[in-house]
Amino acid sequence: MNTEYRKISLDGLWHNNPALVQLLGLCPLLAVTGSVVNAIGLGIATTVVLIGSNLTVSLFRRQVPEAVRLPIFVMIIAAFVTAIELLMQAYTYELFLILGIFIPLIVTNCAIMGRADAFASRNPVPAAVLDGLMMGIGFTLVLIILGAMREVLGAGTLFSNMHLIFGEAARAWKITLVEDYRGFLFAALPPGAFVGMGLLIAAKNLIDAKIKHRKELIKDSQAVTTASKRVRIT
Amino acid sequence: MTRIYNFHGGIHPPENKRQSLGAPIRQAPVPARLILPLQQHIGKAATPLVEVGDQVLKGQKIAEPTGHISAAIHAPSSGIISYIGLQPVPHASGLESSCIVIETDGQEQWCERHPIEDYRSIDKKELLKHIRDAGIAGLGGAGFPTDIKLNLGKDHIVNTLIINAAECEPYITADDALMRERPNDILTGVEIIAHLLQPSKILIGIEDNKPNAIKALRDAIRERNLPIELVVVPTRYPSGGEKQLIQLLTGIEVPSGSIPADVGIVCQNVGTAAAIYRAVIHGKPLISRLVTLTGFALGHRQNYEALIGTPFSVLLEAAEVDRSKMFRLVMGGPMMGISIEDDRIPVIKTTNCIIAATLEEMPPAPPAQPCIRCGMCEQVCPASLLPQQLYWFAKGREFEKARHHNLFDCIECGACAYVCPSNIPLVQHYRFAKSEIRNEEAEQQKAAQARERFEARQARLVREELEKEQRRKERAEAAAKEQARKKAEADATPSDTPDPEAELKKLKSAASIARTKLKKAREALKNAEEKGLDGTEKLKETVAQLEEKATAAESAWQQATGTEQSCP
Amino acid sequence: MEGLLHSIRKNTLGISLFAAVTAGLIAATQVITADRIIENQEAHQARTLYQILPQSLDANLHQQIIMVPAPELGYREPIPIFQSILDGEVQAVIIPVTATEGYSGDIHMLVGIWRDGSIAGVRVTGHRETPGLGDKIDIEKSDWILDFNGLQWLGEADKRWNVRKDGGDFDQFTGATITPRAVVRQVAATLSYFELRKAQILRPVTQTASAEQTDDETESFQTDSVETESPGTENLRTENPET
Amino acid sequence: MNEFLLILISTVLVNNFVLVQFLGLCPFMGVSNKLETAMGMSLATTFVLTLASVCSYLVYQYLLLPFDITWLRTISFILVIAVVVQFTEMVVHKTSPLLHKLLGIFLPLITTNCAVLGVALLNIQKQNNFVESIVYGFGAAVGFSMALILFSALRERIAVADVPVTFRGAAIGMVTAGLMSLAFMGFTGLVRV
Amino acid sequence: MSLIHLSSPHVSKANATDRVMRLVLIATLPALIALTIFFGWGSLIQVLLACTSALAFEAACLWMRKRPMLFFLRDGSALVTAVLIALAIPPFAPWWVVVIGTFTAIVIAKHLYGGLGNNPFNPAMVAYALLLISFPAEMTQWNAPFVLIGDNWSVLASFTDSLVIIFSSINHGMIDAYTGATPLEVLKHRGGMTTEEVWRNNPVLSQGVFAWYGISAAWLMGGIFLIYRKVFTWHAPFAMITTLFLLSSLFYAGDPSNFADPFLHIGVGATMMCAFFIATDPVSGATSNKGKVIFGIGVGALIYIIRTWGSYPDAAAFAILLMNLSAPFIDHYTQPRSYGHARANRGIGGGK
Amino acid sequence: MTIILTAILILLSLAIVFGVILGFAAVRFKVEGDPIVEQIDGLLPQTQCGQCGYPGCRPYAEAISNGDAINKCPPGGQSTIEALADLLDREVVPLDAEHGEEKPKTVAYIREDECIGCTKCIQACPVDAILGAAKQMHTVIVSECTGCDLCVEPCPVDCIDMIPVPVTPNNWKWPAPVSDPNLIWTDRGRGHLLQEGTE
Ligand SMILES: Cc1cc2nc3c(=O)[nH]c(=O)nc-3n(C[C@H](O)[C@H](O)[C@H](O)COP(=O)(O)O)c2cc1C
Ligand SMILES: Cc1cc2nc3c(=O)[nH]c(=O)nc-3n(C[C@H](O)[C@H](O)[C@H](O)COP(=O)(O)O)c2cc1C
Ligand SMILES: Cc1cc2nc3c(=O)[nH]c(=O)nc-3n(C[C@H](O)[C@H](O)[C@H](O)COP(=O)(O)O)c2cc1C
Ligand SMILES: Cc1cc2nc3c(=O)[nH]c(=O)nc-3n(C[C@H](O)[C@H](O)[C@H](O)CO)c2cc1C
Ligand code: SF4
Ligand code: SF4
Ligand code: SF4
Ligand code: SF4
Ligand code: FES
Repeated sequence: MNTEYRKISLDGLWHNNPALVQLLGLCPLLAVTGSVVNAIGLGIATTVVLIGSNLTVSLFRRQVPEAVRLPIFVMIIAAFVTAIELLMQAYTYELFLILGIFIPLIVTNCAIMGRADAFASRNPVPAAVLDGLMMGIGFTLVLIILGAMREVLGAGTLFSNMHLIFGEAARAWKITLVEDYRGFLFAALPPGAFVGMGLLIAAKNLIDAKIKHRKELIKDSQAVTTASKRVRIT
Repeated sequence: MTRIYNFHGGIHPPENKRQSLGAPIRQAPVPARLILPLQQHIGKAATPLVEVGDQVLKGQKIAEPTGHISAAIHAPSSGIISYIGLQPVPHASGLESSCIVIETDGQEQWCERHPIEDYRSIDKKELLKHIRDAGIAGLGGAGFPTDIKLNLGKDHIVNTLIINAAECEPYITADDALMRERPNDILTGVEIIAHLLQPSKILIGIEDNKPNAIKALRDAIRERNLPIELVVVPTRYPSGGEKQLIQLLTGIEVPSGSIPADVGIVCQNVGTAAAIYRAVIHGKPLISRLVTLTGFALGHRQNYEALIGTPFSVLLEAAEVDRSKMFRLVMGGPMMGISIEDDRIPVIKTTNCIIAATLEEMPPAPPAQPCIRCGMCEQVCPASLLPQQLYWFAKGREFEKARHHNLFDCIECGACAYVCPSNIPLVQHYRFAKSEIRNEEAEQQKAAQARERFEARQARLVREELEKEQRRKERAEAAAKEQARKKAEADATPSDTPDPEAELKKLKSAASIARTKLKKAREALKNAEEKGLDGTEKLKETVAQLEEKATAAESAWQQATGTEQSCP
Repeated sequence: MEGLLHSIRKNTLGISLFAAVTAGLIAATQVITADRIIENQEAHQARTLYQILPQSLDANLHQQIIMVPAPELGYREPIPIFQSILDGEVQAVIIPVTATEGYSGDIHMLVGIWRDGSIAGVRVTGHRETPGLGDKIDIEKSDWILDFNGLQWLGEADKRWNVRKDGGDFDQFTGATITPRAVVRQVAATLSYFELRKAQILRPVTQTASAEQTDDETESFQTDSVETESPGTENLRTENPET
Repeated sequence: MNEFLLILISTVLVNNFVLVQFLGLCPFMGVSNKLETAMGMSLATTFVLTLASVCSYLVYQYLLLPFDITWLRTISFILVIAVVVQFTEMVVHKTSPLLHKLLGIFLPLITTNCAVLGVALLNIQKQNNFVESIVYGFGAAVGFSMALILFSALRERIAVADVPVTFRGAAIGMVTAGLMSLAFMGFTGLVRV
Repeated sequence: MSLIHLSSPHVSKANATDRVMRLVLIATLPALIALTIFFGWGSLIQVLLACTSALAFEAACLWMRKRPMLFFLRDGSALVTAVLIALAIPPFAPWWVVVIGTFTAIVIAKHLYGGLGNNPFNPAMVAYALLLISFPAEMTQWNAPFVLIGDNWSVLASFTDSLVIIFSSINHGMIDAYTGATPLEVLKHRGGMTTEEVWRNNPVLSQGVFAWYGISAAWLMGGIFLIYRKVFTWHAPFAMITTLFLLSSLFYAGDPSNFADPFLHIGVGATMMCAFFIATDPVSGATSNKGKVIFGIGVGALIYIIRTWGSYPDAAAFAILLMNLSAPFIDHYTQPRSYGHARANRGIGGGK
Repeated sequence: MTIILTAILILLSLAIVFGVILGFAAVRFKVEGDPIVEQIDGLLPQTQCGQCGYPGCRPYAEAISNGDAINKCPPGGQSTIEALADLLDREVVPLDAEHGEEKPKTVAYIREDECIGCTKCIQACPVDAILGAAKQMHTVIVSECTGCDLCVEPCPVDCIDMIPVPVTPNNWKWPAPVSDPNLIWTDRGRGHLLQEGTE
């Protein structure tokens, strides 16, 4: 049981990361990662919706008739999204304006649909909720990293405008890395979002390859010992 | 004068022909051993008619065609069959293949020949059979059995006969020499072919770099006043390719996947024509051919008339090879020939040239650079393909796409690889892709076949199961009836015949119980032996007993089931 | 037929159950948040206005709108002008205008003018100028726009209202003259328009509401003119080309 | 007419849905490995996008606006889209195996495609009228299709290129999309807004 | 005895990719000379800088990808890319512009795709476009040709001063005095004047345009040399120039006061360079001859459209990139008719 | 409160309409059969060896269409995996070593003098590639044998060998010109040549 949860967590965070591996939820991922604050805002919203929809779908997974499965899932998700949208309008209005159309679009954020259909509709509630949480965190982390990359390169700052989420006190969190930075605009523009994401995926591939390589080294050393054993027997 | 058309692409590699044209055709020595591969032609390998130890005469048929597309093989000289089996053959793979080896006796004793003095007077079928019996396969390239090309049947109407005298590949001069020295052989051969095919037009296509051959042929045609047109085409490789020559001379393109005969054209090499002449008029089967020996590692570069089956080494010696200088040995031309690793391999019907090249002459290609898609290959491709795309797909194993780009229309002429500035071995990529595709197709066919057989078997098993069930039911019914009857009888005379079905089951379970027991005991024994425990003796005894029991039970059961168990 | 009815019943029941629940959920959230949202919206729309004229001056600025015809600025329809009113007298106005000669499109601006005709402040609310080049007119990117503060227009002869390159007082940006030129010219034009229509513009909205702003005009204002778009309030939202 | 042309140019080139507005990226990355499937997807998307524009416009104008419940727009749009898509899929599957082979497997995928809901929402945001909505939806779909088809042809070529191992697959796909997006920046300003 | 086993053909024409690249480099010389004559030493310095950094990046990539370094460095493709970038950017752009440019071209546009021959986009143009959107200020500062800046030209004409301008970041403003709009920009933002008035009043056009014509002529010379040496065929350049000429003639004939005349379109800006050196890049272009014609037409049309209605006065880079990304698709529909086929294979094949 | 009710009612009515439509469609447009299984089955080598863990290729094909991994068929090897990935638009993965590894093609060969004619191999062979009757010598029809080696184990006297299919000039394949990332000789022959040539 424990290992299963571990696996779900690792899957969400790394092995089956919705953004890096499944390539889902790309639109908001690329569109709103101009800065860290946008990334965090959208990440949180997405995670909340993921957890909520996974929970609901998992709860009712046996009651849903097959022909209307998709519409019902979509409705559940849309309900959560609209609720979040309204709450954001009420409490973080500026952020809502920046994220704009991508808040309602969380509904079609493929990651959420995908998880609801592929995981929550086949698994019990605790697993589904954990899956939602972990997928959400995995997604949010990628958002934040990409947002940080683009903010640093594009504007030379980090954590600017954090007050949009965390209140006025957070205004001071802004770090200006380079004074008088001219701005590498490529990073801030759409092409930069794509290329940055490409680099992130490549980085993950690289790390995976390194891990695999190390594992194989270990395996190889073991294999050598067994082989030598065999030699001694014959 | 016939108009000369054009074909796309083509190249002008250095010709290197002059070297081998200095001297007239020379007779090659008769070697001590003649090696005759059973497959020297396209189609099925021939079937041997002789056995080891047999004495054969020159010209004697020693292997006959297998099936329709195949060609006979004759002993090129008299001697004794010393071996039938695998020998190195001229093939791109460098693999060995079945051959007949003749130990020659130097007698050159001919078998009985059947010349046809007046071929016009005999039946065409007869004439064709004669040609088939002479084992003639195309001498110009692929070695396609000639009689099939000449026997087109009703569905093909031939209006043009093209004699391929282009000899476009560098170095090769075998056809050139033949035309200079024996133009009349060729023309008679052409007449025979024309008699068989009845074309409305006969064209000889020859490149303009062979002035002497052109003159010799032209004179001979004029002398004999034949309705043959000699068309001189510009020198450009590969104008001698069948499809290219047809396009040059007639402007017609042979549709992809069809043969020239489908558009009313038959194309034969001049050498083939001469071979037909000899077979028909002199009754000599195809046992020798002209081979150009050239390359700077040779002392004498000239054309030899060599017996089929002569090992290359014999010819090379005759041409005074300097082996220390010889770097590459090529059979065929420099553009399409195959390289030979082992000089013991023999001359076959399609061996038109042997190049013993030095390192300077044919240096190794520099390492390949990446394709820059410069398009030079495309400009020279005679088939109007996109070689760079084909290469790209072949390299990436995108065979379906390669196919869509007409990979199979590539004639492997090598023009693209010749011009490629990045020195990419393009043709090898295409050959690889082609053989992969063919292999895949074969495998798919095999898979389909296997599926069919598997499904048939499944169906059969189901059917058998049903039948068995049916039979059992019948038997049970019969037994029930029997029982009823017996019961009725038993009322009169009580008896205790056991129920056969139940008996069978019992036996079966007894057998299997015995088997399991035996297995367990064996395991225990093994275990005990391994660990060196006490009491192995006793265990062994038990096992022996059990073994007996098991076999008894097994055989009892086998007997009982008996008939049903036997094979399907 | 039986199966069909069953299927319809089952599916309809399922989907409508969920529809009811989800609709309820959303509606409840909506009811709870509605007031706050409206508040936020209003505050946001007024924010740029109050950057130019502080809220302390007149907290109702964003609601006091007077419609004034502006053919001088190229508009066929009257444009809305915000008035800051103190003691029944208009102290300052904010005029939304659009500069059409930008490098890659229209530049929407708010021009705040004191009663005496000097500039209270200028803000760009929407533009598509090249990031890194022309976008320095945006307060977020550079303080250049503050150069206008306090300046006055002294009539056609006033040469200061030009970029340096054209002999004026305003800096052009390195490599981009067209954008600042467009902004400067439009602000100047707005000032001249203000001088021309001072009387109309400075009449407090409460008095004029019945007099000038007929219902007809509001209607026609809503159906946008085709030639030049009226700078409606929706333009106040910054269209930041980067997001 | 001119104005529709402008909408088309704007949605197809200048504000290309995928490359500039970031909508519909998942199918853009996911279904672009083969040109053939990309074409199927394009057809299906064009159909659904146009239809979704129409349906959502109707729902919005005749249901949500009159009852003043515009905040239900997300859920009602997505519901309409999901149902339309699923219904189309079922009908096509049954009636035209050929068409289903062409579009079938893509139709369900489209529900979870930002472009569809995006087009519905943007139509409202832009206050497009009925015809404009259709043109806008169609233009968006054409823009999507164009990007997808060109991209998949490119990817087919890249698939056999000697790409470093770490970049094979999605990573180089993203970089390529980035360079495509860079190229599309050339259209900036073509339609002045 | 053992002889080597090889597949045919056994001979090949002695020509190499490095030779092709060398020819292209030689063909850029006239343009380099013309640029130096009209605009000062800047271009030469940029070329040297670009070549050095391109070779360094190429070597680094090869090292990381564990490829033989000398072998690939020798092929000269990095130099071609570098020279083209250097000649496309403003002659006095700061040094880091060209370094970032070569990095983009060599690392991102070329080696991420597998190096020479594998890149779908033209590396030089990727670099140019990226620089243009990232550093519009630096990338739009073309100094005016000498004819226009009179006395000041002694500063730009001095080699050391040129070095200072390029390598010191501080006195970047210094060059402001010498910059001026290019003819295409002048015509585009003419502020209500008709084309004719601009021609008369703006010195960039009335006097300076000959500098640009001269440079175009130099590119044309190089291009003709390459066609003569059979480095590429006439299809793409011809199609591109013809399309641009026809389109601009059409609009100019319709409304001469609002549209630039056709000779200006082909005579200034990057048209000639684009036609002969960029649109002909074999790697990123279309494959067949027909494809190349379509490619050229596309580039020409896009250049005209973007120049006339878009935001970028010189559109060559974007037009090329846009056609680059269409090239594989074009290839699908322009396969030549092969021998023995009634029709050419069109459209998507394979996969079926 | 009314607004909540309106919302619920509106959405409910929409939902009912849609529910009816979909419920109707679910029955009216029901489709049976799954052509994808046929396609998958067509790609599998039909060796019927069961190494994939399913009793034959078709069951495995069905399993794949239900989401099972595509890398479980050793006889098909990498090329089959690629073809399946292509068909199903999945990612190419290496062969699952758990199910065996790709081996060169083999055929069964029965050492006829040792064969006791027990017919066990006949029962085991999924494609009926073995000829023979009870108590008689058995032979393999080479052209039909798929090389699945299912007949090897049942043989009580171990007289069946799996021998590699011999390479002859007729079934020989041109090798791919190799391109070693370090060496640039893209043609194996040429590389070989240069090494020797320089000696
Ligand atoms: C009736 C007829 C059938 C033929 N069938 C074949 C055939 O099946 N395969 C083949 O390679 N050549 C066949 N050919 C011969 C070809 O057309 C061609 O002449 C031969 O392959 C040699 O061509 P090459 O040396 O240019 O390769 C046939 C010719 C005729 C007249
Ligand atoms: C590229 C290429 C070049 C060829 N060159 C010649 C040639 O020069 N002379 C020739 O007789 N056959 C040449 N052939 C073979 C011909 O295509 C064809 O097979 C032959 O003429 C058929 O005649 P045959 O059956 O009598 O051999 C060439 C084939 C190819 C593919
Ligand atoms: C890609 C690009 C973007 C540009 N963006 C702007 C801009 O946003 N604002 C602007 O005024 N000029 C812009 N320009 C125009 C040039 O910088 C132009 O040379 C300059 O504005 C006028 O030249 P001047 O400063 O020498 O008068 C742009 C030019 C290019 C090539
Ligand atoms: C005729 C010709 C034109 C070329 N044009 C370019 C070019 O525009 N940009 C470039 O980066 N490389 C160019 N190259 C060089 C080479 O193709 C380029 O480095 C590859 O695109 C890198 O893979 C050219 C090469 C040739 C032969
Ligand atoms: S000639 Fe060589 S380098 Fe040029 S396109 Fe053809 S294969 Fe590529
Ligand atoms: S080998 Fe094939 S592709 Fe190359 S030129 Fe000859 S026919 Fe064309
Ligand atoms: S492993 Fe492959 S060949 Fe064997 S049964 Fe399974 S699918 Fe068929
Ligand atoms: S003979 Fe043996 S190896 Fe061949 S198919 Fe039959 S069972 Fe398989
Ligand atoms: S998130 Fe937009 S399509 Fe997937």
